[in-house]
Order: sequence, then C-alpha cells, then structure tokens
Amino acid sequence: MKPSRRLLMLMSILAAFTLIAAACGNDNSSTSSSSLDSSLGLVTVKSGEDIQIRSLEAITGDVAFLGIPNERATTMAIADYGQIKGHSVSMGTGLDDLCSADGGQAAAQTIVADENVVGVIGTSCSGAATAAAPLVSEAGMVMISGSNTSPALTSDLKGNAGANWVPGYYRTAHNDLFQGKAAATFAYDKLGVRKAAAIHDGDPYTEGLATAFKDAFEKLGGTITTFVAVNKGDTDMVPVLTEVASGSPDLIFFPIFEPEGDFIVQQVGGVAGLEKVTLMAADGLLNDNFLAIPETAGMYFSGPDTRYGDNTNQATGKNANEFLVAYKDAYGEVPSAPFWAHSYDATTLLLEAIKNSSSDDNGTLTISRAGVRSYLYGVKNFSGLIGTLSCDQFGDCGSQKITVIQNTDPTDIAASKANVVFEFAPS
Amino acid sequence: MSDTAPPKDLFDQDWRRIVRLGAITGLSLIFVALIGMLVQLDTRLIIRRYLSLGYLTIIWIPVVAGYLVSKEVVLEGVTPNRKGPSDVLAGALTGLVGGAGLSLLVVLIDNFDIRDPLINWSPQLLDQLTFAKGIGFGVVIWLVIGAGLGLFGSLSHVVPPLASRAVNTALFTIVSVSILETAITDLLQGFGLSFVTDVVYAKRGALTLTSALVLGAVVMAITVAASGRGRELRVRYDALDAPRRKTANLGLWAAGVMVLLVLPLFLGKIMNELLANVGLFVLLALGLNIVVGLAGILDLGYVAFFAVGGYTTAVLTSPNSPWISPQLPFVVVIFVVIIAAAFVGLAVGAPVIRMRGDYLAIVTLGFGEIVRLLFLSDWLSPYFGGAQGITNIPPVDLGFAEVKGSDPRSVFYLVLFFCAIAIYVSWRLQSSRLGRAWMAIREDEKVAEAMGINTVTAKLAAFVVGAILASFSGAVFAAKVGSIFPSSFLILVSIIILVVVIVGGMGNIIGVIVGAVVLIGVLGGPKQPGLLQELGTYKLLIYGALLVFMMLKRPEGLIPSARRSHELHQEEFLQDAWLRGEVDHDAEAGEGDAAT
Amino acid sequence: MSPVLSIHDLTITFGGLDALSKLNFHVDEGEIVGVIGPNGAGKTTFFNAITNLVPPTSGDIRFAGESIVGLDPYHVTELGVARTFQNVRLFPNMTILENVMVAQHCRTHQHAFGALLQTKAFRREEREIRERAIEVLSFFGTRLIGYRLDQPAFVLSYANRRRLEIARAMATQPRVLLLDEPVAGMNPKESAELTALIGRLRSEWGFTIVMIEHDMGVVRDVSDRVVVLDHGETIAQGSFDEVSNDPHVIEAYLGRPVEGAS
Amino acid sequence: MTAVRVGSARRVSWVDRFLTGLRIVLIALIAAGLVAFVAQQISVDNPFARWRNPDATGLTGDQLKGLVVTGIAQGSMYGLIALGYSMVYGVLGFINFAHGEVFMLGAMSGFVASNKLSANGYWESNFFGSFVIVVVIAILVSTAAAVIMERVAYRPLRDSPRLIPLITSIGVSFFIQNAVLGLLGPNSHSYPQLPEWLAKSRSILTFEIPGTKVMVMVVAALSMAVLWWVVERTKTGKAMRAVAEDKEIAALMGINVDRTIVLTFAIGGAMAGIGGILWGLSFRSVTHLTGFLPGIKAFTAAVVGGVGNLGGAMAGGVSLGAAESLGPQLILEPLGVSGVSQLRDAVAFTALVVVLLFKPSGLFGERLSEDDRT
Repeated sequence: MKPSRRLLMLMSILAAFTLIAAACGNDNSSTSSSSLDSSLGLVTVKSGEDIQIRSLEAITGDVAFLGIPNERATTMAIADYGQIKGHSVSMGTGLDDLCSADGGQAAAQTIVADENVVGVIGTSCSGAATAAAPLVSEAGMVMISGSNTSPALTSDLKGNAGANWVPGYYRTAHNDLFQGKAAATFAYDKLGVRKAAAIHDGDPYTEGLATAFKDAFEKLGGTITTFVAVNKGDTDMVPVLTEVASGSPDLIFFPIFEPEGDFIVQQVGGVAGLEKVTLMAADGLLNDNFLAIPETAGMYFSGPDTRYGDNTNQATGKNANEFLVAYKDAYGEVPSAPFWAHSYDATTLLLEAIKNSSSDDNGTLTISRAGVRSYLYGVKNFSGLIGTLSCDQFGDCGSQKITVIQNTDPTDIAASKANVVFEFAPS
Repeated sequence: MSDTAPPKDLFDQDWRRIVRLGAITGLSLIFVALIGMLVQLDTRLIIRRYLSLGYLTIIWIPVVAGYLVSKEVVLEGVTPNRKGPSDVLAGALTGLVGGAGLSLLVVLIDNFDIRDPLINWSPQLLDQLTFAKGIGFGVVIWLVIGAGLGLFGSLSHVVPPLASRAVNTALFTIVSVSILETAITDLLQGFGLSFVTDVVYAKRGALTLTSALVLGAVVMAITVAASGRGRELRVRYDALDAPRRKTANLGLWAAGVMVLLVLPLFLGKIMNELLANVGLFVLLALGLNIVVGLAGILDLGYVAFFAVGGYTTAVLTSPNSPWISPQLPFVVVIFVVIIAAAFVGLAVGAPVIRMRGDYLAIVTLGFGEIVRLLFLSDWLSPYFGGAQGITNIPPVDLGFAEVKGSDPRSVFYLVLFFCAIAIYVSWRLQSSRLGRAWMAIREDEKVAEAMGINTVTAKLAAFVVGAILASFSGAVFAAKVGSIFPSSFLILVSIIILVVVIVGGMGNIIGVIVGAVVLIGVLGGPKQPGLLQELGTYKLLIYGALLVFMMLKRPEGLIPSARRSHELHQEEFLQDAWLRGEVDHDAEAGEGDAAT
Repeated sequence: MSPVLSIHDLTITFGGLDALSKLNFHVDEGEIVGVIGPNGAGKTTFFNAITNLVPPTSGDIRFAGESIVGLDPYHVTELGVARTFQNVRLFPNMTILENVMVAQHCRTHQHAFGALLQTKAFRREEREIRERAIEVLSFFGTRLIGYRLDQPAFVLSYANRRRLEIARAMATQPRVLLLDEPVAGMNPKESAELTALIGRLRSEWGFTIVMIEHDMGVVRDVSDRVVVLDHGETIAQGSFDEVSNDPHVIEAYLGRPVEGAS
Repeated sequence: MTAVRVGSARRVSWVDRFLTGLRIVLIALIAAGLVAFVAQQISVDNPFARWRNPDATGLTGDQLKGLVVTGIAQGSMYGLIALGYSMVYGVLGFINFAHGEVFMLGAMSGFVASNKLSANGYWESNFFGSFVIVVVIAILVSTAAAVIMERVAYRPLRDSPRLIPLITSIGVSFFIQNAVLGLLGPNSHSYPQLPEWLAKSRSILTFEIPGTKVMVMVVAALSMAVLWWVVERTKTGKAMRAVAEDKEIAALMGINVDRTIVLTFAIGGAMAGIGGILWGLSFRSVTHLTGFLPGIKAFTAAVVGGVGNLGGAMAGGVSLGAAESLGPQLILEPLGVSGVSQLRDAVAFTALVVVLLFKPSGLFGERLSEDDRT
C-alpha cells in the first residue's frame, strides 16, 4: 500500500512547524498543574503522546458538500497551528454525523468513549448537534461548530437559553436569528418590500431560517403572505409557486438548496402573478453552480460575510487567501461551502483554549476541562478568518456579520460574489 | 460420489464459458473501481501495509469467477468429470480475462479524461491501480493478479475438500477479525486483555501481516482438527429424544441470555451504542417478520409505526412538546404507545387489507410517506414540531435505574427487554391458532378462507401486532436520541428492515435476529454507523445487491430454519427407508405427476 | 326430510358466458351425490359458488334452509360446508399436523392473549386441536401419521396430498363435504382404497358428501345419486344406472372426447 | 375474483363499516373543499369561502390554467413511465419497482450525451440533430437496462410467488440508484439550455403554455399512439396480449414467450427513456434520485388507471398529475390547511387510496390474465 501523499504533505508541514516552534523556543507554560481547575476533570497527555481532538461533520450523503470542507479546514488548522507545548495535536479519523440526530449521537458516543479527547469540532448539522452536544457536554468536553445555526442550540439573542443549549457547546457560525433579521431588514428597509413570501424545504436549517425571516419581517411591520414548504425531490414547482402567487408578494425568500432552488428560479417566470417578483435566497444556494444559472441574474443572496480576504487568524497567522491556495493545492478544488472559515477559526479557538488552560510538567501536559470551557466563554475580540470573534455566555462566538449580495452577472461569478449590497452586523 | 468420469484434457475447455465469465468478471472489476470503492475504502486497512478494504472489494471477484467457471451444473444421467488441471487452467484463464478488464481501465484512464461524467475517473484511481509504478506495470500486474486469483479460486475443486475448507475458514476469519477490530478491542479491554489487541492489531490499526498469518495458521489447524465434529454434534443433537432436545434447547437459550446480560458490562460505550442500535433494528425486524414472514403481507410503510411510537413518546414526555406536554413517565407512556400504534395499525390496515399483495405493498408505502409528511408538515407543526422536531425528550426513569442516551448500556438493556417481549410474542403466536392462520394465509389466502379462516381479521391482527412491536422500537429510539426529527423516518428504513428480514429468513425468529445483528452491526442502519462505517455511501448499494442476491440464490435466508434442516434429515430417512422397501410406494406416485 | 343443501336457479356469468345457468340441485342429509360431466361443464364453478369463492349472478343457495349467498367463504365453512380442490391446494410450507390443525380455526376460539399468557383454556384447546387433528389423520391409516406429522406438506407424495386435503376438510367439522376429484392422479389400488374410505366418511363420521369425479368406477361404487352437468345445466340425475343409460348423457360425453383424470 | 361480492345476506363486519365511513368522510372532505374553492372563486368574502380559511384569496384564472397545464405535463411523464409498469404487470403480474430507475438512467444518459454535445457546440448549432442523438442514446440505454434487468433478476424468478420478484425489484432499484451515485456523484447534473424558440411560452386556447410543456405533451401523445398501434395492430402486440392472457397456452400456440417478455421490457424501457429525456429537458436537473419518487408515482398512476390497460396508464398518469397539482390548492387550501404544497405527495397517495376504495380495479379497469385476478 502506498503511503498517502496527503498525509506525507501534512507530516512535512507539521515537521516544519515543529522546527519553527523549536527555533523560537518560547516556552510560555506559566500555569502549574496544581492551579488548574479540576472540577470537570483533567486530561493528561504524556510525553510523546498527542493531544486528542475530533472532527464530527456530515461527510457522506446530501450534505457532504458542507461537511467535507469543514473537516478539511479543521485538518489544515491543526497543521497550521503546530504543536502545543511540545505535543502534536491529533484529530484521528474524521467522524460522520450523517446530518441526523441518531447519527450524531452514535458518533458522539465514539468520541466520549475516549477519555483523552478534549474537544470536538462539529457538527455540520444542527439536528446532529442536538443529540451529540449533551453527550459531549456531560463528558466534560467541549464542542465548537463551524456551521450550526439553529437558535435552539444557543440562545434567542435576548438572554434566554435555547431549548437545546448545553454548557460546553460553542459555535463560530452565526445564529439564524441574525441572518433572518438581516434578510428581513434588507427586504423591508433597502428594497422597500412590504409583502413577502418564504419557502423552505422541510430541512430544520431552512425551516429555521425561513421562520426567523418571517418573524423579523413581521416585526418590522411587513406581511408574510405565504409561508410554505417544498419537498426534497420535488421538481415541478408551479403548484407551490401558484400558492405563493395567490398572496401576490413582492419578494420570495427561499433559503433552500440545490436542485430544488434551481427549479424555483427556472419556473417562477411562468407563473401568473410572479412575473415581477424579487427573488432572494441564502447561503445554501450561494455556490458557483447556482449563480451560473441565467435566471438568477438580479437575485439577492443573504449569507455570512464571505469577504474573508485579508482577515488573518491571530493564532496561526494565516489569512483566508493563503488558506484557499493551500486548500486548492491539497484537494484540487475550491471549498464547496463557505463555512470552512468558521471551522478553521473554531479549531484554532479550541487549540488556543487548550494551550491556555494546560500546564506542562516535564513533558507531561495536563489540560483542565473546566479551564478550556472558561477560556472559551471568555473569548473577546479574537481575530479570525471570518472577522472578530467574541463568545457570549451561550456559546455564540461568531462574528455574526451578515451580508447580502446581488448576482449581477451569471457569467462572472466572482464579481457577483463581491457585489455586496447590504451589510448587517449586530449592534 | 465415486462415479465420476476421468478428468478432462488440459485444453479441452469450454472457451465460451471462460470468455463469458471472464468478461463479466472484468466488467464487475471495472464497475467496482469506477464507483470509487477502490480509492475511498483504501483508508480502511485489513492487513496493515498489505491489504486495504478497497483492494479487498476487488480481489474477491476473480476468485469467485475462478471457482464458478469449473463448477458444472449437475445434470442427471451425465457423469461429471473429475476435477483436474484443466479446471485450474480454466480458473486462471477466467481470472486473466477478468484482470484484463482492469488493465484496459488503466490504459483508458491514462489516455482519456472523462472525469466529467465519471467522478472517479481520477489520477488517484490510476495511482492505485498501477501501485504508483507506471502504466506498463499496472497493465501487466492486473493480468498476473487476475490469473493468480482465478487459479486460486479454481483450486478448491482440486485440493481435498478439507484443505479448501480450512483455507476458506482461515481467510474468512482473518477478514472478520479485522472488520471486527473495534468490537474485539473493546471486548478484550473490558476483560483487561488490552495487551492481546495491542499485539494483534498493533495498537489499533488493522492486523499486521504476522498476526494475520498466525491467525490464519491457527484457524486452519483448528478447522482440520475439528473436522467432522460439527456434524457429529448435529447428529447427536438430532438423535436426542424430544424431552432431552427440549432440555438442550433450553440450555442453549439460557446460555445465550446469560451472555447477552453479562456481555454489555464488559463493553465500552462504542460497542454498547452499536448493540443498542442493533437491538432497535432487531425489534423492528421481529415486528416486520410477523407481518411479512408469518402472514405474508408485504408492508413497505412499516416505518410509519416506528414513527408513531417515537412521536407519541416525544409528545407525552418532552417538556418541549409544542402541543400538549403532560411529561408522563415512560412506563405510562408505553401503554399509550401501544394503543396509538394499534389504532394507527387498524386505520392503515383496514383500507388495504383486502387488496392484492402487491397493491397493498405500494399503498402501504404511500401510507408510510403520508405519515412522515404529516409529521414534517407546517400544517401539523403546532402539534409535532414540523421540521424542527421535538427535542429534550427526557431519559427513561425506571425507578431503580435511568435509561438515557449518554449511557448506551442502559439503553441496550431496555432494548433487550423489549426484544425479549418481541421474541416471546413471535414464538408463542407462531404456534397458536392465530399463528397457524397467518401461515395459512401466507401460503394460500383463498384456501385459507375456504378453510374457515376470517382472513381480514387475521391479517389485521398481524398488522397490529407488527405495529405495536415497531412502536416499542420507536419509543426507545425517542428516549435514546433525546430528540426526534421526521428525517429519521424515510422509506429507506422500511426497505432496510425488509432486507434484514429477507436476509435472515422470513418467518424465522433466530434468522431475523442474526440478520439484524450482522447487517446492522457491520454495515449499519440508515442513519446508524456500523463497524464498517467507512462504507458510508456504498451501504445502500450493498443492501440492494444483497437483496437481489438473496432472492435469486437463497430465498429461504441465511440461516435455514430448524424445521427445514430437520425436514432434510427426515427426507434422508425417507429415502433410506424407501430403499430398504419399508415405506409405501407414495414416492412413485408423486414422481409421475405433472400437475403438482 | 328437507335437503341440507339446496340450490335454486343458480346462474353464474363470466364475461358474457354462462358458466352455470339456472341450475337446481339438492342434497339430503347423509346422502352421497356424485357430480359428473365433461370438462368445462361447470362442475368446479358449482363448488366455488357453494363455498362462495365465486359470487352467483342470480339464484339462491340454501344451507339447512338458510340462504348463504353473499356470505364470506370462511362463514360458509363455519356453517358446515367444507371442500377439497381439484388441483390440490395444501399449505405446502406448514407441517402435516399444522395443515389439519389450522382447519379447526372456525371451531375454536382462543385469541392472541390466551397464547401469550398461556392460559389453561388455551393449553386445553391446543391439546384438543392436536388430538382431533391426529384423530382425523389416523383415519387414513398409517399414511399421514407418525414421523410425518412434523414434515412440511410439500414432501408428501401426490396421493398423500389428496388424503391430507380430505383430512383438512374433515377437520373443519362440516355437515357437507365437497370433494373435487378425490382420486385424480391415484393408481387403481389407491383409488379403490379411497373409495372405501369415502363410504366410511358417511358411515363413521356422518358427513353428507357431494363429489365431483371423473372415475366412473368410483362414482358407481359410492354414489346414492348421480347428477350430470353439461354447459352449466343439469341434464340428468338419478341412480348411476339410470344416468349412465340416459341418451342426453351419452351424447354429452360422446360429443367430445372424454378425458380421464387431469 | 377479489372484487365484487353481491351481498344481500352478507354479514357486515366492522371493517366494512369503517370503510364505508371512510368513503363518506373522504367524499365529504373533497366536496367541502371544492365547494369552498368555488365559493372563493366567486367572491372571497362569501361565508363559504371564509368558512375554514379566513385568509382565503382564491386563484386568478391564469394561475388556475397554469396549474392545469403543469399537472397535465407532469402527468404525461408519469404516464410514459406508467406504461412500462403496466405492460410488465399485465404480462408477468408483478410490480417492477426498479422501472423508475430505468427512467432515471434514460434521463442521466440524456444528460451525459447532451452535455458532451453542448461542449462541442453541436447542441447550439444543430439542436434538432442533437435532440435526435440524445433521444436515441437515452432510449438505447434504458432499453438495455430494462432488458438486462429482466434477464439477470427476473427471469429466474418467473414462476415464484408474486411477492418474490417484487422484493427483488426493490433490491435492483436500490442497486441501480446507488451505482449511479457512485459513478456520477451526488451532485445534480444540469442539461444544457434549450433554444429560445422551443422554450418560450405559447398561447394555445388562451392557455399560456411553456414550450417545454408543449413538447412533453406532444411527445407523450405521439409515443402513446405508436405504442397503441404496436400492441393492438402488429403481430408482436398480439403475441404480447396472448402471453399476458396465458403464458402456457401462448407457448403452445408457437409464441416465443421469453422473447415476448423481453420485448415487453424493452418497449417499457424505451418509453421510460423517452420520459427521462422529457423530464431532463423540462426540469434540466437530474440526480441519482430522480427516478425514485416519479417511479412510485407512476406505478400509482398505473393502478389508478387500471393495471394492464395502456390507455388507463396514460389516463391514470394525467389524472394523478392533475390531482397532485390541483388537489392541494382546490381542496386542502380552502379547508384551511396551511402550507398545502408540502402535502402534495400525500395528496397523490391519498388519491390512490380513494380510487382503490371506490374502484378496486382502477378507473378504467384492469386487464389481467386469469390467474393474476385471483
């Protein structure tokens, strides 16, 4: 069996960083093990052993387009970060959350069975986190997701914990409520729309976002004429669009995925009463394949601010452009979803937390689980690829910056993606 | 056995057969390579540095082809040739033709780029096919490997049966031990024997060549030493008189139950989680076995009852339930679940029960989808939470213990309890008035009705019993996961349970249990990882292929039911008796009859 | 004495063709009636109509004075009419014993709960079902008894399948037994044996028997009365000798080639 | 023989009562929904319109027409697939569950072919020529798939109980679906754009119909006509009908039963291939899952129309398409159900149950051989 080239490359990167770290020779182990908070237990990493963290993403099935870049970003962040106090960090084999509660639980079980694991990066899907986070939390570990957005996992942004909030759960992705509010504000204030319709596809993510949009839009004073769902696998969208048309809205917000999104834009023009309607989608459709469809010209897309550009992650010193080059080199393609940056930042946050809540005793590293948590809850103004991260008491750490872009030209996708027409950041 | 013709001449070959089988082999190899198994499963090692699961998925094909090519259809009146070198040559040639398929693929990938539709037409595949040693090497090596594997496959005709059995058992054991790495490590760790696994698996990372060889040698030795013992045991078992056999059976059962009760204590979380998931599917499969296996009703919407059990539990126990939230204890809820499942079973069953079997299949499939869509719909989301499901389902408080998802061992015991109920129910009903009525309906519905059976009520009863067992599984599932979403109840679940029942053997309780343990345990459920979680997307492909294979080759299932093996034994007896002229001459009358 | 089974003006139409037209028929308690007729005369349809596997287009069927038209087949059996099938239809994957046990379904009452709780009543009834099944099987001598009880029905020889089918019908405890070509496919020795058994079915078990048969020897030996069907109509009836000399009957049989057992 | 029982003296069991009740409830619901819908159309303010759904808005005439057109177009494609189901069911008496995958293979091979043509610019420069090539390729692939399927999976099972081949076909379906997933990947694949002259909407009888849908309906009608001619007027067709009626007697009559059955599969496959192309051209995106739901719907359509009955299959397809596109808006919405489009599949399956409750042999009656009816 030939050794995987990928692994070889990573190993050499790792080795390079080890050398650099050794050359710098900057030992900052100021804490001693006796001063660590052991209330949730301690993890001991003996000399020569690796610090264990795990990745739990949807790497097979419909949502693999989201999970695979997340997992790869975690791998790359670990390599970029280098050693922690003389110990390498190991991610093990990437685990699969199957984008479902049952899959998330089974995988979480594998993680918590290993008492050396400090934290988990993931999950991809909020539904998986609902079942996985309690197990991880109970085991004293932490879980940081780069792409969960459900408000139930953190808070309603008004200081009330979500139904599924557990301590030890964090995320760098935005909270749906922000995106819903951003999209609604844009539609109401910028476009002057007063009547809108929302379409979701029965996925917890799209349903949650559509609901957030609906609530925010109605709060602003607008009317939601129709709130409706398509089914995954539907192709003929005329009936659902007719249902939407019967309320004669000025804008349709459909934060769904491909291929159902394709069918909607292609068929909307043929439905009586929707000839002039404004279309708006969210990050689920913000990909090159969809943007290239001619009918998407003029459409709006809300999503996380993906102008990562020169944003530099303070822990690794890498910026997003460098990351993308390295990604392309390693995997031969560009990431298929934008949450890689969130996962990268999530990983560096975890590694920083480990570094800052551990003590080194002659090569044996002791990590305080409680320390990792309190470090993460205390993160303020951490500079990451996605912008500035600060964690609140419910684990929302994202930059929460939402932008709306307009697709001006389906033949020039890069220009469209840069065409930001609205920015929304929480006050 | 003794009357065979002398072996064929070396070059007296059935060339058409060789080319045909070789071509099929080659196409299968290309297919496996192009669906990406070779590349994607390369990370899962079987023998470290020497064999990965990826390569394993292709090398077995020429072996089987080599075996098949000289396996003749036994025709009456034609004396088969003794096997000899010509058969080995046929095997090698078939393998060669098959291997040529991969050689061709190497050349094609090197010269054409059709990665556009075929996503696995990639440099990695080429690398892997040529072992990164250049195109020429790749072309030649597959001819050699193909011929070698084909030859190996055909050898089993020539070498003594015991040797061939020993080798096969050894290979099977090596692969199984490697696949079961997680399970075995976990188990041995529980017994404090981690050092054994450290040696065998070289600290978790597949068997080493040494350990594989040692294991193979040991297994071969055991096979040879124990040759004939199994049959002897079987014969001794069959020779027992009824009460003694009953005692023996009871002993076996008791031992099995003891193992199941004690084993989880020594297992870690991962294995207990796996066992709990397997248990949920055993429960579902036992329920479907009553409907499909006993009563012969093909219900493709079986998942609906699983969903009903889950949602009833969720609504009645979760504080987050959007509609009513009485937060009843599980012990009370389970009775409501029974009533709800029975009610839904009747409501779904009544309209379909008089339909033809295949119409019933498609209509129940429709019902399964309707149930899922209703739970998912925005219309009923004020009651069932729609896409957001129902979360925060509390653990099961049994008074003396708490069953919760983070403690899979407790879940396993709860599942075991329900499985025991399901087994008891299946077993008792099978040999009751109702069970006999079900079997009669399965065999011939019209005649069953003419023999005084009210088929409508009997079939409804099967529907309801199956529904209740499925709803138990749903209830435990809800409590285990702690949240419930409509996406857990796709048609796929019904189909996978059906595969489990078919592979295990319809109407055969033990078979169904074994089927569930093997399939769900190794391949995994629709959303549950099995021991081979690397299979990921290929899981369903394998389920589909397995279903077709079983239907074509072994419709009675993996484990022949006790009755069948018993009956074979009796047939032998009949034959012998007939030869000795002790039995009447019915057999003759039967043979001449075409109308049967 | 009023007939136990009587049929008035029974007509059955399949896609415009009359399988039975205005058929009248009756059987008295304790009688053995042979029904004969050329192939396609409607004999099996006639049985199917009585057991309600095929709905009559018009006419009436009365069992013990009450109309049974439109009842479900199982209900007809419950009232006391049992049958065998021309092309033996056993439950092949059930054991011989089970085949006979299952036929007592409508005479027994225990439900699922009895089986689950293993109540006394359940166990008693199971025992009775079993004993009765063995009793019925013993009627055929040693052929269906002993080690064979636990064998699946499909291993049986053809003759034994016929016997088992009769045993199964007997187990429903009928008043009227409808036998559809009971000796078809048997050799002369076997059919002679079975003919004797049919006589005993009446004398020992008290069944009234209606029998479709092609084997004239058997018909002659056991029938009190013979009914001849052709084109769905009764063309003659009476004692075997009367009927066999009836010109209509001779015409019906000679008009087309007479076929033996299927 | 399952169907009718004249029941003067028949005991009415609780199951019968339940079914009668169910029939009444279903009819009442459908009637109530329709009445409320008509009331909405007359005026949204009248009490019937507001009865269950106070936010009722009604539909404009154009919207209603749009629903009818899309329903019929969708239904024509169901019909094309249903023909294959219906023919196989008529001849062999089992549901070839994998027929939907044959359809998907047609759509998928059409995608590959059209994309290659488009990459060479031939699609744009000579649309008609490309179209013919694509159709031929799709028909070849799906016909071959159907024939191989018959040979490998179904022929050995011809004499087994009818549920056995049905279960096998479920396995075949999963196998093909996931094989395509492995070969071509999980992403949705897009057909190239249709030329403007074909895609643009046309006004026919005041109906504004998109060009693709005109094409779908025309091609479906043509295929249906050709098929009808083949089955009713040619020797092959006669052989097929004879085999459907009774295999043994057909064989005695000198008909090659095996060949006729293969031919049945081939014709069904060809129809599915045409359906696949139409699907691909009108919706433009195909995935490995494209065949699954349409396949099930098409079988539903075949049952609704009456299995074994070719006209019935087409009519069943169109009725089912119309039911699922109109049903939610015309019946559920006026009854105050929210988010009705999500329940479209539920409506389709309910339609099947309703039809079977009232006419167990489908709207236009089954044509099955004697032993299939029992």
